[in-house]
Amino acid sequence: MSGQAVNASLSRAFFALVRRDILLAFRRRTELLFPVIFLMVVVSLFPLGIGPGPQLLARIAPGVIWIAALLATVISLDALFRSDFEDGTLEQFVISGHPLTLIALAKILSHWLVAGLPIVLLSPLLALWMNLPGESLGVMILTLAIGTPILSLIGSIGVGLTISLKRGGQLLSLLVFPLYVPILIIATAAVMAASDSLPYTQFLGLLTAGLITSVTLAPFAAAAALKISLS
Amino acid sequence: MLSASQIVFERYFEPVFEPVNFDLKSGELLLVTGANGCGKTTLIRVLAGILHPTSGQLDLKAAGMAYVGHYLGIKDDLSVVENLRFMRDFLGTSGTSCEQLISQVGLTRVAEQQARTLSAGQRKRCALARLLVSEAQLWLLDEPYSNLDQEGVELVDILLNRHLDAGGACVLATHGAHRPQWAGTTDYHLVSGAAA
Amino acid sequence: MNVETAKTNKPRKNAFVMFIHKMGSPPWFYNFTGKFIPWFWAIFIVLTVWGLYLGLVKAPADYLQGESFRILYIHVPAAWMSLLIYISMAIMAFIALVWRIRIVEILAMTSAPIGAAFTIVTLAAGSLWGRPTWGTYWVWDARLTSELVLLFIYLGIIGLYNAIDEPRKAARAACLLALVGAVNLPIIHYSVKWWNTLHQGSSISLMGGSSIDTSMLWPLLIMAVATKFYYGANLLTRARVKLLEQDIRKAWVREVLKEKNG
Amino acid sequence: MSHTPFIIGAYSIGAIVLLWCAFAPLLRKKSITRDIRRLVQVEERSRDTNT
Repeated sequence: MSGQAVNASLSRAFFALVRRDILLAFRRRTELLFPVIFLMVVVSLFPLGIGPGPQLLARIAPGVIWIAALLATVISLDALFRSDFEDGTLEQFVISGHPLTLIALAKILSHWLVAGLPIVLLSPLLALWMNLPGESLGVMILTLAIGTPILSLIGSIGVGLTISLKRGGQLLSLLVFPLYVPILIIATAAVMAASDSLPYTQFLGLLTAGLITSVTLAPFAAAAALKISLS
Repeated sequence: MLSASQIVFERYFEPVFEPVNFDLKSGELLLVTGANGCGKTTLIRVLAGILHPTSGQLDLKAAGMAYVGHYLGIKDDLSVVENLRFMRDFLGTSGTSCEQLISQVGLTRVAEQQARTLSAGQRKRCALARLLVSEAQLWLLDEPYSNLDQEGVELVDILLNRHLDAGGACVLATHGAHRPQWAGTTDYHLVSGAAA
Repeated sequence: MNVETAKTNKPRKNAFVMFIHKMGSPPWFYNFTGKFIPWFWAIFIVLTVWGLYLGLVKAPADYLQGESFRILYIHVPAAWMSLLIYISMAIMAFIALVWRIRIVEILAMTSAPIGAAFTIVTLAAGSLWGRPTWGTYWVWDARLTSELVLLFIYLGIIGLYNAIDEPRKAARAACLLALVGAVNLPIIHYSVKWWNTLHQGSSISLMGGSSIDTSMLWPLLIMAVATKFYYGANLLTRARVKLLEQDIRKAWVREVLKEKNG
Repeated sequence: MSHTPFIIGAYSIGAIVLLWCAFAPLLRKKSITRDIRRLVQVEERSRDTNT
């Protein structure tokens, strides 16, 4: 096969996989809603626990929404490879001869589309609840739009490593939360800077750099992790 | 097509089976037999490239590999046709139509049903159809006869004979209740590593 | 087609592979390292006694921090070790993943608990230093926060290693995690540092005044060398025990224990 | 405020953690040795009954 033909067949495989995963997700529509509902419940707990003072809520809004997004992502992560691992589909992928890295990337992309994107879309409502100042709402959405794919990418490594364990969920959170620290810091700093009317573009730049780095590195690590978990 | 020399795989620091050597050529069938727990499944998974052998050389010169194992790799939430269509798109093969393959394995009646509604035997047939979708030269079959009725067992043999006739090759692991009839069959009796 | 009965002939290997094989052979490693361990412990003890004598008795009190600066003789070497062990673990993890050498896998994995121990010491000593200096046991300053995240990563590696049953698979998974952590640690470190300045965290520098008296520096260096010998001795001890544990059914383990019992 | 308790505290925590870290593998080794001895005994007994 010529190089071009190989590329064509790889991109066909990539999109076939993304399409299948989204189709599968929509076959289980209710499960699709769980992370979103979880996110709303977690955020709504903060005013209840801290008190409804609008100023205090506005101050902690970026942190609260982002931490809730981290938690929602982590609980949805297990679904990233679980069913393909358990029913033997992953073995079929390995044997197909397509690079596992590409397969991991396709699965991460579809995971973000069904679990990350809803978080981004829901964030205006959460910002409203948390009394986040209007001018920083746009930045909040932007940080989530750039940041949640990073969460899926880094998380995929953790899932790949824990997928062969029966109850890998708790271990998974121990593995990935420390790796999420820089994203949390930079993203919330951007939103806080925007609320204080300070420049924030440099933070978005850092986040984007993080996204580019993790897109190039994380799928390789996730593929290696899956290979280990299959053995 | 596939040759193995001194393949060893260790688990918990013990070799699973005695070192494996063979040289499989086009049109040949390697029939791996042995008692339960002698490592047939492990060997097939090593040959498939899912497991990395602890030592030894594997030499693969086949246009594509296909594998049917204990876990069939069929998505419960997709119908039989959808399962096969996905695999066809994913592998980039486009020879025969999926409907035709489904009728070959006798699943036409349930083609549009979700795979979760199928019986174990029907699922196995679905996996066999995927084997055909892959258009692979080398088949790795781990207990292909299990869960199948008499008709299903014959189906496996028919498909296998056709595949080998067309220049394919196959490694088939079975615990030996039924054996396929093919002139170019070699028996490989796998010995558990613990026996040594 | 020919199927050989493969019972006897061992795979042939060239000289280099044979050498690597010998280095990685468990009985050889077990006996070879056994000779070093007592020496490492001896050097560690001598250096520690000397360093602590200089640090706790001889060195004068710091004019800024008073007596509490003496905590630094354990805090700073432990902090250095927590990072150094991570680096050494990550390098060994890389080697283990690429070349699948069992002994290196074991060394990488037995490094993790030692690194975690030093991280705990760093955190405890740091917060006990913080009480007289900052007036509180815990301050989210950059160094302590980074160490805390480092501890979580160590715990994740140990947890993953112990959660997977098959030892080789567990080691490979945890080695991969160690490498992922190694890529992330500098990013975590700098982001935490920067986060700290952003939120105007405490800015008292660890080393007190700008210039350090040599009488204060010597014990620090001696302790830093001593902890390296501790790491070496502890690592080899743990690796040997791990080998015994994994090869419990192998003949060489019996030989070794029989020899020891006379 | 006297700093001495904090210094003593820091060094004793350090000593406890590092000592435990050093002795844990030795305890492990002791239990492994016991396991091996038991294993050898079981094997010898089964060999005796076989012959």
